[in-house]
Amino acid sequence: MPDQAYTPAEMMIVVAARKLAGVRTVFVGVGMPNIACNLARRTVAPNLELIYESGVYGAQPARLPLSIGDPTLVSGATSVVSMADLFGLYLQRGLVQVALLGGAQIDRYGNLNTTVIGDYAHPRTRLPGSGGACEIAINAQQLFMIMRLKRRAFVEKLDFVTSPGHLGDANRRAAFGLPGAGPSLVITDKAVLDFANSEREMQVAELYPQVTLAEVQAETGWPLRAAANLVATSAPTAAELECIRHELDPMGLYRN
Amino acid sequence: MPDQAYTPAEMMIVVAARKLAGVRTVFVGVGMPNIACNLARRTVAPNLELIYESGVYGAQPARLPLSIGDPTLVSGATSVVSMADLFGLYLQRGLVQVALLGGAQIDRYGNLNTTVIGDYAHPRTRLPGSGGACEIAINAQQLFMIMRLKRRAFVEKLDFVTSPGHLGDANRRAAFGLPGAGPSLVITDKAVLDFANSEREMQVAELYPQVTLAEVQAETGWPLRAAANLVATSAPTAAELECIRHELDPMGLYRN
Amino acid sequence: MYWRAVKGIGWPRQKTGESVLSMKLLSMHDAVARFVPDGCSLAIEGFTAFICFAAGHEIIRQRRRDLTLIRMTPDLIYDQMIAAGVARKLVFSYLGNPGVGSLHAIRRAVEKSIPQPLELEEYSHYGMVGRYIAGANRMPFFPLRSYVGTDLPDVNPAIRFIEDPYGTGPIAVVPPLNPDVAIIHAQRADADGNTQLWGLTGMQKEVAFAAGKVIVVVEEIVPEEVIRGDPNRTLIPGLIVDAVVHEPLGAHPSYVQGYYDRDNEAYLEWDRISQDLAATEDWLQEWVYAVPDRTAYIEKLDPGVMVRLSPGEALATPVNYGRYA
Amino acid sequence: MYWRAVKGIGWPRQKTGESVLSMKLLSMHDAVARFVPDGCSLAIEGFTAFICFAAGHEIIRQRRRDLTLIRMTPDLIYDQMIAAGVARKLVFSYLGNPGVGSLHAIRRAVEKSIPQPLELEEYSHYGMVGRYIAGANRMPFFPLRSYVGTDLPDVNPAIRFIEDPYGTGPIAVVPPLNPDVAIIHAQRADADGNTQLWGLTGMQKEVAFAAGKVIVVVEEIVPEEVIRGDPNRTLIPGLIVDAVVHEPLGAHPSYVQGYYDRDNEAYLEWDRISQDLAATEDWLQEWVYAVPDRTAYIEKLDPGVMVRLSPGEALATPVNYGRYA
Repeated sequence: MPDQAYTPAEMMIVVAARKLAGVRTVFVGVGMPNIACNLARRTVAPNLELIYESGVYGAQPARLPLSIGDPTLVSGATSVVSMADLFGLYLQRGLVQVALLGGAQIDRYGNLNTTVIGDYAHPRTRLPGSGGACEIAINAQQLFMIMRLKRRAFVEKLDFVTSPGHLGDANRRAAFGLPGAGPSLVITDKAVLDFANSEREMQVAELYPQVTLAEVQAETGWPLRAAANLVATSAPTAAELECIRHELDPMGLYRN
Repeated sequence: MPDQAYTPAEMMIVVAARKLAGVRTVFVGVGMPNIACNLARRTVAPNLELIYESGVYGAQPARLPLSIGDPTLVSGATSVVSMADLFGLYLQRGLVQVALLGGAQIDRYGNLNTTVIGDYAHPRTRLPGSGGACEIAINAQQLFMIMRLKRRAFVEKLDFVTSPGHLGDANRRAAFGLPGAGPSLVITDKAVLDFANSEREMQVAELYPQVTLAEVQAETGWPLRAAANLVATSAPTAAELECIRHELDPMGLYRN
Repeated sequence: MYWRAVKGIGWPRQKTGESVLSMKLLSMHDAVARFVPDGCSLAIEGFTAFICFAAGHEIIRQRRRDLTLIRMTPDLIYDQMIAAGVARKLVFSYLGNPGVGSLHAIRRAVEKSIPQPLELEEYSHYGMVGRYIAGANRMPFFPLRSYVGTDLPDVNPAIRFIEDPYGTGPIAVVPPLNPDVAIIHAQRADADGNTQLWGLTGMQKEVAFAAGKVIVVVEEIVPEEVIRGDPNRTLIPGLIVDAVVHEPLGAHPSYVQGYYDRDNEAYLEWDRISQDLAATEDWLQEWVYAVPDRTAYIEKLDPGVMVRLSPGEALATPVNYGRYA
Repeated sequence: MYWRAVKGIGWPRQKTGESVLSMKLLSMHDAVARFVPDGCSLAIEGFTAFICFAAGHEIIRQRRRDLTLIRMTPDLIYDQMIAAGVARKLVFSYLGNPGVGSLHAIRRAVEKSIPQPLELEEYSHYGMVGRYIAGANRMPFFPLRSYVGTDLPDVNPAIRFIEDPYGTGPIAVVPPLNPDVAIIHAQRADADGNTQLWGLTGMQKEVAFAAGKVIVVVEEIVPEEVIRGDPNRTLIPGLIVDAVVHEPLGAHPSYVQGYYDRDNEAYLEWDRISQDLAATEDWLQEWVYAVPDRTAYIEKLDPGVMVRLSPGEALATPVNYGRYA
């Protein structure tokens, strides 16, 4: 039996890793996405190549990187390139199959805000800004969003659109000529949401153990649909948790 | 006394080298320009950095290179870069002070043809084409042309304009927004020509020993002006010839 | 021959035979005094690594004012400089304490105009990279597949769209960026500034070629033959370098590939200190104003830190260039 | 560990432990048969060095037809291929036998339609580089300061001018170039095609990323750890590589940095032979059609040539990446 005493963060890591099954190239950030990708490489995606916006292709970090500039990402990597090449030859060229993104706010079409809360000129909270997110959202073949489900994050209307999701219309990405297919999954601490309907509007696709649809709706700022084939996500296996706790997160950063 | 038994090619090499006095960066080709630049570095321009379009900055060739792709240009160079960077970061960026060019045809404004003799679609002679010459002529701070004076080369009208000189008008380069100042010297086997007049039209600036203005005019396809301060070029010194013959051209490729 | 940082306390400066002959070899004090005037635009670059804190601290000490600070990831270095009041404007693409959280001093300036207002001009990462590329290559603009469907062009009029002349539709463009001054930290250079960098080369080459003046700060000054012994690694030629500063450990607390690791305690500590205005001032007083130079800063660090930050050895696989004489 | 070409007669193939496991490791015959169909557009690149004659000869042997040949400097390799009748079109920027003179077979095709007409599409060097850059980066076009005041745009409608949206006036642009197939010769790769190249890196990286299919041809197949031991030198990732061909001396008579020198006699000899149609046919018969593969070609060469072309040893200055575990 799997160890039931897993944390929401561990569940998010496990789910993200499983969704990378069979994927070859993933654009990684630090923190949870980094652990998820390394877990996937040890389980469901042995040929997964980790790509970091700092210029690293095929990283094999020997430890948990402190930032995307960590030298452990460089030592032993397949290739290290300039940022011009990373963003041009890899991302814009279309070689990134999946990119993992997060944000302070997301709307029902998967559009993201990482710029400001409040007015741009006089922000209540100044957020980090785009970083690479804007072009990642446009050029990666598909996007997985990883965000904790909170009402202040899953909002009816963004304060600022930093990175395009489905833009409020199933066909708008194509009409605007955006190369990537946009968001396909939102992996939260309560449920997995997808956009598998003709409007490309976020819907509940999977519920985690012991979570109800009402709990998910309670943390979402718009009336949330549920997929016709709503399924239950299985809890982390002992093997998955073992790998996270002993290999990938030995400091236990995601155990609380 | 200098050794009078020098060849026209040696004279051209010596004159080109002298004109590089004090220059820091030069865009070099193989053959005569290569020997001229290496002679300059050993005489009047000790800090001269040799730049090759193949991607080499600060070459110190240990032998006479066979082509601009010769590995002797790489071994011991200061920096070797992609052609994107050589043409972008060095040439277009404006870091090349002098470039040496040649061609099959040149007109009175220093425009060059290296593409075809005859009609483009049905050429009598298919020449090599631009190579880097077109952007070199546009972006280098100034150009030295190195060409033997022949009536079939110094023509009234080019069969094809491959690389812009002064374009037939003293102000046209500036009007067209060309960054470089264009041709400043034409170094031939009989005379040095320059463009130091308000029309930027080629004129005889220096006559080599034993050469008359009439001989120069005889090999030029338009009525040639002479500079008001026409001077006589001094013959190669013994030291210059010694350096060419023993160090730079030990095979004697330019002794006939 | 193999040059590398001497591991241990103090990271002593290497003897540099020819260095006394070079007019470019300057102390950090003199390099900043000569090339970083009040009001200039300045890029201290290196993407979350190779961050030249030594230069940033010297600029604070010399009390520069009204700078336009340019950097893709402002990181702690610009948070400290902005806390000290050197800047009037920030050009950037990501504001964060990498792997830790917010940059509190910059947020204080933006949200509350403390110590003074800070004008922002923001792009995405590829937009900033593209601006540096255009600046470095004297291109009039850089086209990139970004910004479509976002609010960024609304708040930054420099981001525009043009029609592809070959008929594929509109494409975003950004203008060239040519900082007055660039400061680049690297592993090694010769006395003329021919500079080699490995690991995350980021956009350092482009920034150097884009800038009006270039200061390179290196862990080691090496003989010219070392540079010529691997010309493919020379990213910045001395031709475009105005000053070479030999400042071992000059990027502490950030990383330098093969030389030292990030001092993560410093990143976590700044997160705590910078949330409090008085504590921030005290920190600047203790670690910047009261410290005359980088040598004194390093002597002030816990000696145990240096040992902890030393990486193991992993030499690059050799290659043969061949002699061809 | 240090891998390099074994010097001496025959340049024996290195034992490659993992190579049998890789589905990408192919003979030149099979790589050409599988990835270079009649009518495709093909770029065999490497600027006057790293020229993969082994691939060109195999394409002649397999009697490919109607190819669009793309190469900045067509060199002897395309002169031989065009003499053999494989091409209907040539995209280029400089036609020459480097350091020697004309390419007589190409001139014969252009001036006299022998053995058949050859369509030309020509650019300058930077125009070709820009086309590869745009193709590799999925940019809709590449802007460059060239072509103003020349006749080139008149004979090539793909060269256009657009207005800078920031007001500096018109600028030339060229469209992306995406060859169906690229063939790149390099020093070493692992069995998955992660490829390292040093010396004149030219435009090889851009061509590989721009192409639909990529064949890398290398002097040595090395274990993956060799590649990971110096990641800054990996220009082409296995991710975009479709076939890896182990073909020592595959670039003869051109150069491979650190492995062999140019065989200049071959360049001079071709200048003489190629001026005569019958002599050209005889040469192709003797050195291409009658030779089953590269191994046989090398065995046919004068053994003394190999010794003459070996460069001396000049190892790159070492660098430390650090272990960071």
